[in-house]
Amino acid sequence: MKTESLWFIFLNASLINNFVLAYFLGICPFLGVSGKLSTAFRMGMAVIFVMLISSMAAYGIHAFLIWVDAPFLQLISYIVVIASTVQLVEMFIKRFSPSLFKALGIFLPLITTNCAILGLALFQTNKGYNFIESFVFALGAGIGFTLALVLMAGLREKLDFAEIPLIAKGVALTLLVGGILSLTFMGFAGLGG
Amino acid sequence: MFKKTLHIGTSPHIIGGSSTDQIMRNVVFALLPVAAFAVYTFGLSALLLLITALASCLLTEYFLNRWIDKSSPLSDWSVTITGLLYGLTLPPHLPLWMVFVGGVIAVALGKFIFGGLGYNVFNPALVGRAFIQAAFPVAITTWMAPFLPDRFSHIPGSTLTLPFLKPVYDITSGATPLSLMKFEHHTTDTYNLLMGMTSGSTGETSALLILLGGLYLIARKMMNWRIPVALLGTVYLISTVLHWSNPDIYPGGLFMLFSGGLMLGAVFMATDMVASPITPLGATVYGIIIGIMIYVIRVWGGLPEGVMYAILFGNAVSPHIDNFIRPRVYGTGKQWSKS
Amino acid sequence: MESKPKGKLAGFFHFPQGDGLSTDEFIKGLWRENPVLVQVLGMCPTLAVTNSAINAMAMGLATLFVLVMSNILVSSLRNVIPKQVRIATYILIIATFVTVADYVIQAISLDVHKALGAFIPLIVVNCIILGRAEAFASKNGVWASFMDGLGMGVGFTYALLLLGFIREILGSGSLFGISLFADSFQDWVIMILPSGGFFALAGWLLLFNGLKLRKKQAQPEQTREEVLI
Amino acid sequence: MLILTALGALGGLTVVLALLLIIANRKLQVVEDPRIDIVEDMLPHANCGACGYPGCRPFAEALVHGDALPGKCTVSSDEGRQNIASFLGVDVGAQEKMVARLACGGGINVARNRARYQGLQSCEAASLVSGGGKECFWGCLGLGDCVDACDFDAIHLDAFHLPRVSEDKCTACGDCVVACPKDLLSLHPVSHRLWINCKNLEAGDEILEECRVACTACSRCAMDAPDNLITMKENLPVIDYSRYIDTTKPIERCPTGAIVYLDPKKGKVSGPKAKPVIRKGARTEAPT
Amino acid sequence: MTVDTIQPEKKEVGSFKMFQAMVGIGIICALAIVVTYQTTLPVITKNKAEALEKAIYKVLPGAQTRKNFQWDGQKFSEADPSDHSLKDVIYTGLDANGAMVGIAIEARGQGFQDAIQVLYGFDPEKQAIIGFYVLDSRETPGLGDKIVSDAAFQENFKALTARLDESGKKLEHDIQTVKHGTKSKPWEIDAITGATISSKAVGNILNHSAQYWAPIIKAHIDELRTH
Amino acid sequence: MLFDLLKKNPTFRHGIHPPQFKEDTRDKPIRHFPFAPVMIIPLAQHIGKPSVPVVSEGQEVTRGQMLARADGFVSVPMHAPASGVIKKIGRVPSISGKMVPGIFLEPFPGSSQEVLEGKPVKVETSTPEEIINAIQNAGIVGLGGAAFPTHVKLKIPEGKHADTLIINGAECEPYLTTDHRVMLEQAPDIIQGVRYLLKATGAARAIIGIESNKPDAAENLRNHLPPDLPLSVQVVEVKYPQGAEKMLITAILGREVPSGGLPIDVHTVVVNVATTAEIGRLLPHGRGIQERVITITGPGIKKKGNYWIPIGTPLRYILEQAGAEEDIDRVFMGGPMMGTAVSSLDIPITKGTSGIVAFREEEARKKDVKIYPCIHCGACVDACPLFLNPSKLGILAKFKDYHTMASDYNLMDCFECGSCTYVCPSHIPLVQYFRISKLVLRNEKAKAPHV
Ligand SMILES: Cc1cc2nc3c(=O)[nH]c(=O)nc-3n(C[C@H](O)[C@H](O)[C@H](O)COP(=O)(O)O)c2cc1C
Ligand SMILES: Cc1cc2nc3c(=O)[nH]c(=O)nc-3n(C[C@H](O)[C@H](O)[C@H](O)COP(=O)(O)O)c2cc1C
Ligand SMILES: Cc1cc2nc3c(=O)[nH]c(=O)nc-3n(C[C@H](O)[C@H](O)[C@H](O)COP(=O)(O)O)c2cc1C
Ligand SMILES: Cc1cc2nc3c(=O)[nH]c(=O)nc-3n(C[C@H](O)[C@H](O)[C@H](O)CO)c2cc1C
Ligand code: SF4
Ligand code: SF4
Ligand code: SF4
Ligand code: SF4
Ligand code: FES
Repeated sequence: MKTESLWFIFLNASLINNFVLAYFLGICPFLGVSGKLSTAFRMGMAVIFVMLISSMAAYGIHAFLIWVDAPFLQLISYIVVIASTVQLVEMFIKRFSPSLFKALGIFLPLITTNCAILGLALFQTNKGYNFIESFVFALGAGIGFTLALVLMAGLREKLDFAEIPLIAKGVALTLLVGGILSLTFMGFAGLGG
Repeated sequence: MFKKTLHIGTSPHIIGGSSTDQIMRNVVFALLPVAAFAVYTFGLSALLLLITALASCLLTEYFLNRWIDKSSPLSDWSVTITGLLYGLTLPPHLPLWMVFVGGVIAVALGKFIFGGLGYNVFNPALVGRAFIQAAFPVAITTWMAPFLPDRFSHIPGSTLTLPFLKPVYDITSGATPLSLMKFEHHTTDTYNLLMGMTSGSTGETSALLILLGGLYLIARKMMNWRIPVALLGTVYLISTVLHWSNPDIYPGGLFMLFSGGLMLGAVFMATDMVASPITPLGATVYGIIIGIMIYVIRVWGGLPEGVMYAILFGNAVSPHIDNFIRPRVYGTGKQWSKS
Repeated sequence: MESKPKGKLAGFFHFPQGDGLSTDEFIKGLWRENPVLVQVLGMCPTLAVTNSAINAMAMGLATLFVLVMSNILVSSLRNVIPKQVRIATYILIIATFVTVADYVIQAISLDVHKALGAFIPLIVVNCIILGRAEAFASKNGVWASFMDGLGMGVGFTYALLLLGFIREILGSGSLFGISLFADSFQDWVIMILPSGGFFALAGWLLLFNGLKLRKKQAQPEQTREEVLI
Repeated sequence: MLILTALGALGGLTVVLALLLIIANRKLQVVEDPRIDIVEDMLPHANCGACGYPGCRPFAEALVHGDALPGKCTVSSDEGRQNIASFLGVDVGAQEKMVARLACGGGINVARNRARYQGLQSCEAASLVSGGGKECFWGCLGLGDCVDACDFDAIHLDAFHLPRVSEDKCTACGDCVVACPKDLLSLHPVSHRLWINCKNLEAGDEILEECRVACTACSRCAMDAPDNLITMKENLPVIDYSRYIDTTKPIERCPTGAIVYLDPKKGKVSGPKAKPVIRKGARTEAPT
Repeated sequence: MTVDTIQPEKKEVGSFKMFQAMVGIGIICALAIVVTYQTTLPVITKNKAEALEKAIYKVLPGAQTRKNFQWDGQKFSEADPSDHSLKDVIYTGLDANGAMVGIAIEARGQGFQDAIQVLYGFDPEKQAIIGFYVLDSRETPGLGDKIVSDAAFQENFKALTARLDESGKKLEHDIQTVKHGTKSKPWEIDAITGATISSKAVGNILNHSAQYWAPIIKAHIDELRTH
Repeated sequence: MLFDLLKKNPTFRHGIHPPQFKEDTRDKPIRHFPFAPVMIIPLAQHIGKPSVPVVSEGQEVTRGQMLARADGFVSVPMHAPASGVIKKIGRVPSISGKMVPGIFLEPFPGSSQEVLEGKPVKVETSTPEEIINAIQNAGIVGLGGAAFPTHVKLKIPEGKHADTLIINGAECEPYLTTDHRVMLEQAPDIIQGVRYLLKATGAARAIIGIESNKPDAAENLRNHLPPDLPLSVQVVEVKYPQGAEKMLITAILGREVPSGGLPIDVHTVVVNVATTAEIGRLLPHGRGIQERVITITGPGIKKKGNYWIPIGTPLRYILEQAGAEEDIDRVFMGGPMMGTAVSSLDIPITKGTSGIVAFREEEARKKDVKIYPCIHCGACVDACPLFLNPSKLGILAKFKDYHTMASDYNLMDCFECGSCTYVCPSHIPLVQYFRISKLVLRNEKAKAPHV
């Protein structure tokens, strides 16, 4: 009995239940890498990429674990496989695009161990998505993540040139903007339902 | 023989145009008829609500700015607009304590935190309303019927609810044209919409007066006409085309234009220049984006009305619009690339 | 250089005495380097599960457990693990303890487990834990790492509780599930919504910022009398 | 059984991944001198550019590559420089402490304004509008661009709208030197205590109308200075700091106090012949 | 520290050592997990079963025991009640005498905010829904989450008609949600004011699920009884 | 619609419409001005290298005699504005607020003040090089305000060519009527000047651009147009800054001068009418420039009008003669949009001074206006004739992000016309920000060790 169309899975992951603004996944990069638009965008792309990879990896492992009947290894295998895959990607980037590596700084290792990535793997398993659905889910989540990050970056770049009161400078301001963005995304509720 | 020490300053030594406080004052003037009609439609509760909304915004602005030693914080009139518009977007018999809370949030969170006038990235009035809508979703989606006979003699019980308590409703509630449309597939007559004979937020009921206010401001060059035109045009166009393709599902263009907060939002709130793009083309694109969002939320989304969310979303993308849509600078571009 | 790098020479079970080193490791997590309020790390669970005090508490304790255990294990194995596979092995260790915590919580109360949703497994990727393993435990002795983990964990837990308190009190009118007000209390639904999480945390940060600013203003920097030239 | 499955599964996974990582490690590793990070950590992270490099990291790179000496970083403490030097096994590159000094004594108590400037309150802006309105074209405008430029809180405007540099706090980063549109600030070793407190290139007593502490180019300081320490150039005395002698002789006969002795305790000391410096009817409000 | 002590790291760490460390730690971890799993498994299974049973008994008033049946597309077969990984499972509730009270069915669908997961009791005799329980929802507290607690809303599911038409392939009347206070037919659900959307979602979920299961159950009712 | 557009005089996009205030002086014929007791002659009245004195203190000079020679190509000589004696060579006050090298000249009272004549240069017989040399020797610089040595502009660089010469008679600045009067009274000189300029540049045609608020000037010039000269008059829309060369070229020819480029990049040379008239008047006699037409106006002046004023006349003397009110509070050299406020009345007028405007305190049109933060109203964007984004530039400047201003927002293209500041409802001193920003960047570039 199928209730969720692919289109809906996509909308849900990207807008209605945006990973960052509704599920609170990947807040650290959301706060950390959203200062500059260009970095945010590249980070977003990296996240989409990693999400797709880990979604597929997680799908495979899940099948494997079902096969060997060891569901209790789910978490540890997900994280290990995802982490190593991403570490490979990281080494790759470091080798072939030092500038990208520099821009993302300490956050590349953090993508490895980012809530959004693992959360994606766990959610898709919980929701029992098949391969295609998982793929669409990962794509939606990644795009939603990028959207949140990029919107935030635009606003923060604008706020770099604002007379922010001393008390609100820093993370507090970013959180407040995040809160308002999250309020804004509530408008998408029920879409496609 | 020349007595005075000269004053020196930088050119230009003459200035023209209107000043910021003048513009803001005129927006207040344009809003007054809308507010007056709201009081006429909903009676005492609307009056109390507008007063509370204004008071909360003005007081917050005053004290916060005093606190960080900014001088004469109210003299630019901008917060008066915020207060009025914020009040006009609320349902008429919302408990006054909620109104007050939202007003404080609007100014403190929507404006002050960003550095005050000119620096806010979201529309403060809408930040306040979005907060209230998320905090007290039931109260803010309960509507009151217009033109109740005892509206000038009786203050609804819910209006005077004590702080932190749930409102108790003692008067006829009414459904808004949009929720009638969404949940009952019943469209309201355009004439009634135009003249404000429907229930809804305090200030959204008379599309006509709002339009007149907007025309006044546009005539005085105090408002960017492109935003409302693009926004209303987009909504009208999409809804007309879709209505034509399937009238059973999709409401008609005029109904869409004149129902809900669209008019107030398009004319007075999307046009808040502080949080919208600055270039002419950017403003048009911004209007179109908001228009599309409004349509999507209204017709395909879960909520009956999406103007507020659409404008906030527009605010969030406007830095990007400004980034990407820039006029071609004189003497640049392909034909002038220096060889 | 005069001062020895801290902990470098501390032996495996060398308990430094008298210099207050380990108390300092503990204290710093509470305030000076509080993972949530100062370093702003591990935000996902912080914001996601704090819509009630009990969830905040459970999450805090689970994290505390994982943090302490992984710190201990990482620091004991720090000389065995080559640099290249550092991260991978740390994650293995952390994931193990998280799985353990996950099953233990399930065994204790399904309701709490349900409320915390996916966030128990997500402790694995809580930036704080890997961060401490990498930044502290991999360079310090077991005792110091234990204290560090404990301090950070307690700091994390009480920060979560701070958030849980206001979000639950305002958002549901209760604390630890116990109703605080009369029935007619109007809940501030926003506080249990995602945006409320952002606002609540921002609120605390603003408060602490304000306090810091005030402190600064109250006692201006004491310098030698300025020689003006 | 369960244990075997678990060991098999996880063991297998780790084996595969370990192999992958090892291969990747071989193929993809990027070598960067780790000392750069360490040295960067030892620097003050002020990114002020006093060292002549665009920021602390490039300076750290230069240090590690031996292109620079730690002493170039004037912001760091002595100990900090020493640490870096011993870490890298190089000389500190001894450098005497420098401070920024202001060559103008014309506060609003002694110097006149010819016009009142209105507009952006910055020296740079004012200097573009007919020089800023100060009667003396060389004088300090007192709007504090240098104060804003100093990241170390070392400059403050005094009651007469003249910047004062705190010898303790100044790190000789040179930001204020760049910021001043009138080029009134320059960096000098702290040990130099004789100081020409004026940049007015005009000569003669008329200029006292503009500013009571201006240098009238009377040349007395040059005559009194031992060993030709001071020479007159373009109506201003010039002290030869390359063979500096610590003496207060030259300030004794200065009629205006344009040459001063910088006493570590008392600050600027002018000679006994210098007239009292409060001009009648001096304005004390801001020179807008 | 001098120049010599810190040098760019060479690849002198043996690959074998890396290998050893990783696999070794992997094995330790696997052991730790297995031990925990085995110790906690009984308790967890018991907890889960209890929770499920509680829900089943709630939607099937009068039921005392239950049986699990798996639908493989052709027929029902009884399934192991402790196995939670199976799909397309429904539960029959039996009273003290072993007679079937009704069938509990899980269903899910999109609500206002996120998917809503419900369990409802279906009485094949009366061809009606006789109980309703929300297993999981993320609806807005205070609004949408009234579908869990609102007494008047629960009242809808005491006897909500889900009768098949003559063909036996689909419901005679779709289950429908109507605006609060306008319920007039037995197959209508009276919505909650202020949460019309969530209420409609519940109606949709039930309708969808009943449309699917009711014909199957009708055709295979014997398989469910005989076991 | 389209018809309307076609009918309108050509112009450029954006720009502003400040009030004109030209009524007071536009009908006042140009009159001569007495010599001041002391003339102050800065050696750098032009853009480029200051000239080098060739006279000594105490020397007697004749009117029109060269006082200082040009120092290189981008420089012009200085001529004596009056017969008299050199009092001193030293530092003189200047409009920039600096003391600059200059000459004090004391005119002989009661001298006949005959002007020294030099070697005449005939259009017909001279080569372009000779004309360009003659223009340099005459000390002519742009009288439109920029004071850029005209001969440099006329020397077409290798590989470029000019097809059109535009004579700038737009005079878009409020208050000023100098060029207006010159066009009314000196048409023959202008025509003569055009002949020289056409020859010097090799351009095929010349067009005089005049704003439509000076119909009499256009009429007068049309009447004087000789049949043999490819010269025409083009009336353009009244709009500020129509007189800026880029805007005038766009209005008349529809060409856009490339960013960072010069008019010659679109085969055009622009010269001001007064400059043209001066060339036409001086060259046939081989004279040097010693006086220029200046509008003296503003609410603080009693005897408003247009005057021939000897270069070097101190401002104080001019104001006294023109009957300025005693309590004047602001004095500008140039018009109110682009002109410079002077801090001292002891500075002299120079070749670049086109007008003197004086205000009393109560009439100042920009008193202590309250500055608000930018409200993104877009008025400045709609005003900027170069399609820049002054709002963003202003915000960046406020936060001192000069590099972004230049790299992303074309700061260096801004020609400081002030349109943005004029319309800004928040009264943000945008142009002032831009001037500082440009200065800082230029200084930085100058100081940068390489590139
Ligand atoms: C913050 C917020 C949360 C909401 N949550 C729900 C919800 O969970 N379920 C729901 O049905 N409607 C929800 N709504 C939608 C409105 O309450 C909607 O107007 C209502 O469902 C319409 O029902 P009515 O016609 O009975 O008023 C929410 C609205 C807001 C603003
Ligand atoms: C450094 C410099 C070099 C210039 N070189 C030339 C040139 O080679 N040819 C030319 O026609 N104009 C030249 N100009 C003059 C400009 O085109 C322009 O006339 C002058 O800057 C005044 O501009 P404005 O009249 O728009 O204020 C130069 C200007 C400057 C500042
Ligand atoms: C904003 C602006 C306005 C100008 N307005 C005039 C003007 O009204 N009349 C004029 O002759 N030159 C004006 N100029 C100067 C011209 O751009 C150009 O420099 C001049 O016409 C060249 O002639 P000249 O070198 O002979 O002065 C203006 C320049 C700028 C930047
Ligand atoms: C045309 C126009 C529309 C405005 N709309 C709003 C509005 O929707 N909400 C608001 O808070 N302020 C509005 N303002 C006022 C002002 O711009 C606002 O307070 C600023 O956002 C505060 O920085 C408006 C002003 C103008 C001129
Ligand atoms: S800015 Fe000037 S005063 Fe401040 S530290 Fe640098 S050199 Fe010293
Ligand atoms: S020293 Fe220079 S920068 Fe400092 S206040 Fe004086 S003029 Fe301004
Ligand atoms: S001053 Fe510069 S930015 Fe402003 S309108 Fe003129 S050209 Fe544009
Ligand atoms: S005109 Fe002034 S207020 Fe308006 S956008 Fe431009 S700078 Fe901002
Ligand atoms: S806790 Fe850091 S990304 Fe989620």
